[in-house]
Amino acid sequence: MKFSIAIHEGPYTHEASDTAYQFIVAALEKGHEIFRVFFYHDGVNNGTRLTTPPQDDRNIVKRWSELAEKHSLDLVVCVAAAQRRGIADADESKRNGKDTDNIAPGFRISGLGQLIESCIQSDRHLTFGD
Amino acid sequence: MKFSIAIHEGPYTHEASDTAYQFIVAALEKGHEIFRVFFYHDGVNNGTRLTTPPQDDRNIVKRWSELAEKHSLDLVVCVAAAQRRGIADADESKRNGKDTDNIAPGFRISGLGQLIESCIQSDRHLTFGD
Amino acid sequence: MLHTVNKSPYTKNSLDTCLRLAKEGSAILLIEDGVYAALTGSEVTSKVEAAMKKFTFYALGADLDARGVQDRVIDGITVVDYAGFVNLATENSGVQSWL
Amino acid sequence: MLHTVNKSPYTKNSLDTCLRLAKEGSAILLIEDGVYAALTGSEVTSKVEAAMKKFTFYALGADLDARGVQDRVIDGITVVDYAGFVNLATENSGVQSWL
Amino acid sequence: MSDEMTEEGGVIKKFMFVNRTAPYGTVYALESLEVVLISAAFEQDACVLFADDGVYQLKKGQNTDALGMKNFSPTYRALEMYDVEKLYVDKESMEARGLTKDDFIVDVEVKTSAEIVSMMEDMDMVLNY
Amino acid sequence: MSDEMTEEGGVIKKFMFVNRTAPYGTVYALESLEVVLISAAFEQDACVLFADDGVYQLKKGQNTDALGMKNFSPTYRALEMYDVEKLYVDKESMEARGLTKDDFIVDVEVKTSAEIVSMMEDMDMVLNY
Repeated sequence: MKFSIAIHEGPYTHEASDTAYQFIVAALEKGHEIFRVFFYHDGVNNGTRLTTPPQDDRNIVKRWSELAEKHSLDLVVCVAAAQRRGIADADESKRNGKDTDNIAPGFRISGLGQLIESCIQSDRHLTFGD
Repeated sequence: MKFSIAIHEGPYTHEASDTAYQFIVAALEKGHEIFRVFFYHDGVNNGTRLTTPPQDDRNIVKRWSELAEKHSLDLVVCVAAAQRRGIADADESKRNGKDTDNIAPGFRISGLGQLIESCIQSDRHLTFGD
Repeated sequence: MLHTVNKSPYTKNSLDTCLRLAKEGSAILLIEDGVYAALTGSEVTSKVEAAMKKFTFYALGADLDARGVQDRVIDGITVVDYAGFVNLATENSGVQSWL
Repeated sequence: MLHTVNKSPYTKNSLDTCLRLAKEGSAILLIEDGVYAALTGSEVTSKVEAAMKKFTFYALGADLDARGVQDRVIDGITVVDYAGFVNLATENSGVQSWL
Repeated sequence: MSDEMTEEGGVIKKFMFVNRTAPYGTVYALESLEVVLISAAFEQDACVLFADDGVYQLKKGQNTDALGMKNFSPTYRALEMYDVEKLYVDKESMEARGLTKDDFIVDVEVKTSAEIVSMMEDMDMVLNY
Repeated sequence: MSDEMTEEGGVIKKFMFVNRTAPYGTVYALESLEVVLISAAFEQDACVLFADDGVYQLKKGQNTDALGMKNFSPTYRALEMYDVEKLYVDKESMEARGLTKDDFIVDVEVKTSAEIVSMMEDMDMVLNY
């Protein structure tokens, strides 16, 4: 079965990103497909490579990057939400006149249409948020 | 009177940062002193220079930077909370092996002790959060 | 002590806990989504009116205006601006922010 | 349809709205802070027990364990792991996430 | 699911956007509206349910000048132009807050709990804000 | 305020940390604990009030293995070593959740609403999490 996932909250602050991660790992293990993970609202903050969590805690961003690499997951950060919150890739950074970017490996920035398309293409959509 | 302010939520997502800003502007107009503004939890996300909000909306980060410049405000981003969420200055970036930083002008990163000191040195402490 | 409440009384329990743990005679300032507690004709109106016998209520004007409810504030609740918020914070002995 | 609830029943109104707007016979999965609704001996136990006549309740084991409450789950609420969550999502016709 | 097709042969699904948060206190109301507008561009069969504090999103007379935020409530009026015409308000939430249909900035259909229960069950995708 | 002095002549204020959120669902409980620990280093007169879902922070038997998060509840036991000995639990919140003193990982004082009202009024600084 094809799943579409939306994550609305940032790393560490809310459990949303953790639950979504565990759900996705379990779904992949069962042979399901994750069509797309769409990061919206503060969820876009999962996509920064500048986090340095405590050594004895999970590394949420790195975990996403590694899962994306391993399973060719499509991790999409909403561009409008990212602009409000300061998540940028090289293109966004240039377009908005910034001197640097902060996107983490495995994430890409795109429009809200990707969320709707994800829902259209998938059998189930789940929202993890606050 | 001396005020200590804590902000617990990031820009745009919650009104906390807006209310704190308006409160501080009003307090300064009345001749009060803002001893320190301490950004904790997701509040650290107010301190990124990478936001590009919509043209027809307020620019929360820029507003803080300008207010800090004008009134020599001490805007402190909690280092532990910032590490979890990916806010870094040049020193933090170097220390944590990152290739860039994202802190906005007028903000500095420091420890939680700055919050306690701010409470000790001030007549009133207010928390703006979720 | 000044107590601020920034949550809708319909969504979260912050106002209830504030009303239970604030000292009689305290000032309570409703801000952000908390201003929805200040309105007439709703399910929580009677609770707030009862609490007005024990506390002095204020509501932040900018938040009432933004939400389009400035014309239905309960009689006896004082609408203040941000300068009024600052005054309440200085006039009271401390501030407790119920989140 | 599968309904998930991730908020504590003491803090937010999400469970109440879910119980009101979910169709009889639906599955309700309590996750994150929502698992506190699954416990015996509390103020909300009777409400959940009453709702169990109308809905089938599940609770996420990892969240119960983390909170140290795995030993007081109401009889008749099924504890599932993340794989069980996935199964519930596939077996039901859709998922409604009450936040 | 008996999906219909768009003119270009794409799938049309039934979307329900469930809005349960008040405006301005958090950004969810505004960012939900942005999703709803985008869904229209995909020619989907979309409806919006305003429940709990979400009913406040539609309150007439919003004025954000003193707050310094953008007043986005006029955009709800624009939804019709984008063919998002099914706006539902949860009767119980509306009445608990002392509101009536006349308080809203747009024309809505007020629905009972029972009506919402069966509508929601009929959806392909429910998105929550 | 009648502030006392530390040995180095610094001011000692009465701090109350009010913890009202459940652990793990959000980070506030963990990050509040970090503040409480720091306050001890400043030799302040600190107490912690656990109310509403905050009482769950102290629940015995937390096991986060399946969740993949760090179990920080043992740290509450360390508070005593840092001279943070005044841990108060709101009786009404505890009872509403079907909890008793025996459910907690540390020794706490259970306080009635009336007791909390007067304690809180006596504080110099109240910090909320």
